[in-house]
Amino acid sequence: MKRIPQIVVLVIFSAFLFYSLQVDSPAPQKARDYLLQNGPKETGAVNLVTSIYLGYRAFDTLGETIVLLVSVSGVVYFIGKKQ
Amino acid sequence: MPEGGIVLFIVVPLAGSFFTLLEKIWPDRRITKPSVLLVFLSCLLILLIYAKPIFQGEEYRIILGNWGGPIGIAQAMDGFAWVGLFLVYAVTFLALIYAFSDKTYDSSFYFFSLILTSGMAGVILAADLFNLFVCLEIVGISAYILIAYAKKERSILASFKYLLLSSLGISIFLLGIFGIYRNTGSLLFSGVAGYFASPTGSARETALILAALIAGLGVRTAFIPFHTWLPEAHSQAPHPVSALLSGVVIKVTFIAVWRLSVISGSLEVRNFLLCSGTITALVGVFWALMQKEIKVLLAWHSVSQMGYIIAGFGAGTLLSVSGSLFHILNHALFKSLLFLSLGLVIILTNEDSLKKIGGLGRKYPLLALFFTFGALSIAGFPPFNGFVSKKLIMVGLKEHPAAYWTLWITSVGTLASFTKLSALFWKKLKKQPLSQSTPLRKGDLQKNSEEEVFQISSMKKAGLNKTAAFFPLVVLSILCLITGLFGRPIFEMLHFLIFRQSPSGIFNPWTMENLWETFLVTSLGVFSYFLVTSRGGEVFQSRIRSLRLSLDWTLVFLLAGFISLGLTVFLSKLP
Amino acid sequence: MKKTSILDVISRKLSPFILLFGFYLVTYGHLSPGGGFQGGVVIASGIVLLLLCQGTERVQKLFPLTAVSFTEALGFFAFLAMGFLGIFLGSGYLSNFLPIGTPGEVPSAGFILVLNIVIGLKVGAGITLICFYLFKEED
Amino acid sequence: MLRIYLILILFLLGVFGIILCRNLIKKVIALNIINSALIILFIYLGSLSGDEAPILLDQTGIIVDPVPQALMLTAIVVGICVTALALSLVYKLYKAYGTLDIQEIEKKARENA
Repeated sequence: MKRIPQIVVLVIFSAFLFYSLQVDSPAPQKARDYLLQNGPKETGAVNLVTSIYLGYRAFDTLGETIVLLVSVSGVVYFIGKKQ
Repeated sequence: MPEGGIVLFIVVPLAGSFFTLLEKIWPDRRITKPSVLLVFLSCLLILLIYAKPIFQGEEYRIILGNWGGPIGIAQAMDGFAWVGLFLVYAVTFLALIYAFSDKTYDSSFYFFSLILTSGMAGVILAADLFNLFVCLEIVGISAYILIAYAKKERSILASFKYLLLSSLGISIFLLGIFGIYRNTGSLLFSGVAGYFASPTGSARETALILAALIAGLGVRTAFIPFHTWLPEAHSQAPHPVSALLSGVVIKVTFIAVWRLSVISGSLEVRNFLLCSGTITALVGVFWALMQKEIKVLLAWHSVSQMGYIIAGFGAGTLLSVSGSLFHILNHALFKSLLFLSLGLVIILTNEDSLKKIGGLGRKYPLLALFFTFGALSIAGFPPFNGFVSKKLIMVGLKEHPAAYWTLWITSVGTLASFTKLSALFWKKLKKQPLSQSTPLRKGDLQKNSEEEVFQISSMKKAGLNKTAAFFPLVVLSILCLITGLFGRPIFEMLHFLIFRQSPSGIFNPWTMENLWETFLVTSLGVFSYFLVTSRGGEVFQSRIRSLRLSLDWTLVFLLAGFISLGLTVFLSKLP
Repeated sequence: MKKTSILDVISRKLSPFILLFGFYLVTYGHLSPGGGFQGGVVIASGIVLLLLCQGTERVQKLFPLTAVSFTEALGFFAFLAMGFLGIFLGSGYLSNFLPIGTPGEVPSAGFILVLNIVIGLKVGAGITLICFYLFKEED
Repeated sequence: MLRIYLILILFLLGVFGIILCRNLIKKVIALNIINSALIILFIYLGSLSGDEAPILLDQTGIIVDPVPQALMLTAIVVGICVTALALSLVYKLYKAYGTLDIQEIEKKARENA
């Protein structure tokens, strides 16, 4: 039936991922060590995660609020109005 | 100009979109159109201010908000980004002016297009992997909504297919970011360059990372294994949106692919892009020749012209790489010119299949003129810009004879399909077209229904404001002509922008040998046009058209492309 | 299926505390685990609980649709304006321009506290709107 | 080593689901599974380098790497927005074609074209 070649490709895809994805050692900790010293000093926030996504990387958060705003107005555009 | 100003390119369209939202609250005060004009004029102005330093080889790299440490978001503006931004703002501005002419687009349309513009500027300026991911998501989500803007069944289905395909692609892209962060601890492009210079991960992990990054972006650039969504999505979108999508959105993601493959400096990705680009070009033009709907034919042409650009970049020689950047600029101009002018044809006759329209040339000579400008430049005729950039790519591809001859056949196919498309304007239908004014008697309708007949309504009846519709077409045609005539100086400027040194040999497109080659291609093209529209050809066309790819097959194609890219990189990295 | 009054009573009693907890998460985002997004989603879950149990008309009296969509749009542009202020007062776009204060106390993170509140309101309003429109179409 | 395989199985479950399921809503659910599998993958990477929450208020041990957590906040909200839009598109498709099965929808679309 038609599904066989699709399943074959999926199995090869899984084998490739199982073979090549390795997570044995943690990432080098340049960012965390930098944050430990002068995170609170620079941003004043004790919660380092908040200091990252609202301080150092605030632009990503801006981009993401755009995505939220566009998605809400998209839902409103498609479902909101009664034609 | 302080380098802090780079972020203005992304933020000014956002501020503009605030005013389009205001119009929802006070609908009587018309602030959308002036705010769109203001946004684009100020962006183009800032771009001009940056032009002088950029063309002297200046480059700006900033960390957003001047935060210290390795965590801040980096943005980079170099000559290459300047050309991309010029492309984004010029073509989007003209497409939105075209949309001014049609009253069906209300303020939410301009809101989504402004967000799309700022997302594209974000993708071009990003020098940080995760920021590239967020900007790609902004471009994606506003593209999904704009494709399904007309709320017709087919456009919603096309937008849903595109949504699923590119969300799967973006998840694979996230896998690539995961691999980079795990090995380098930073998300900056410089970190990526450092990693690929001396990969700390094993060969198989580098293969996964590179394949994931290129495949994730490849979905949006539509080269061969990932191109399946493009014809449906671009042909079902409203006319200015399909001009925007074909002209600019796929180019912007290709600029990101360009950046990443230059940084990774891996030869396997270049070779993969070369052969996948040539196959895309051939497949694109073959399917385009088979279509009977105008916009599907044009959408397949975007696939094939993207094949030219990717093959040009994949070859890697000085001439072909700058040729492919030149073709990015030219293709955006003439493809949006074609989409916009044929969009007018579709609105006027409200018919989009080639078989049902004919003899428009007499009724609308201006439209026919704009169409011929676009068609001649896409087919690569001498005075127009397609000729210069295609010749550049072909000359650059001389060392790869297989790619050279495939692209040669593709240019023949391009010419054949555009003679087929131009039949709209000169081929007489069996029945004279009924103009809107003649009253339709009941008997008249049955008699004509079997022959192909259509009503041409005038611009006013179709509710189009003539100047706003024709202004972008005029500007685009002039731009196509100028970039064609001043081909060489523009080529030298682009060459300097990419490689920081002026081109070695003198490239002169106007040699007798090139003109003779164009003549040969033209005659072959017209010959194959008649071949295709012959009796046997029509049967063959309908059989090819009936081959439709279902949604899960497109997703399987995506995975197959990712696997093939990963295996080529892995096998070449084995010691 | 007769509508039992248990849901009605429980939701009316419970949701104020959910909203309160949401606001706590938003305002204490820079001190304790939490922040704009998590707090906003908790606020949205409080309102959606009301939506589910009380039906959309009664909730609209408490959270009128125009006000919610207005806070959502305004939240985004307040964030954008904060970015611009960063250029004039601070050292670049989206850079901190308010006094940092001593880390550890509540009014300590300057710029981040205000952004947290703006993001919290925006995500709360946004997700309520999405759930509202997806539910509204049902009945 | 088992943990990474479990996360990978979750990711592949999502990929299998998005391709093999014929119901549109199941495809959107599969998309969510892929998204959450990636989020767990990033958080798992962050947790390898420490064992305490990244709050510098009288913390004793080594703190976890906060960067993946901050990135995943963005990825979560992006996942929500794409799902919300996909569901509204699925809703419009259902109203237009009357069925949620992608093969029937494509058959109907081919007939109308």
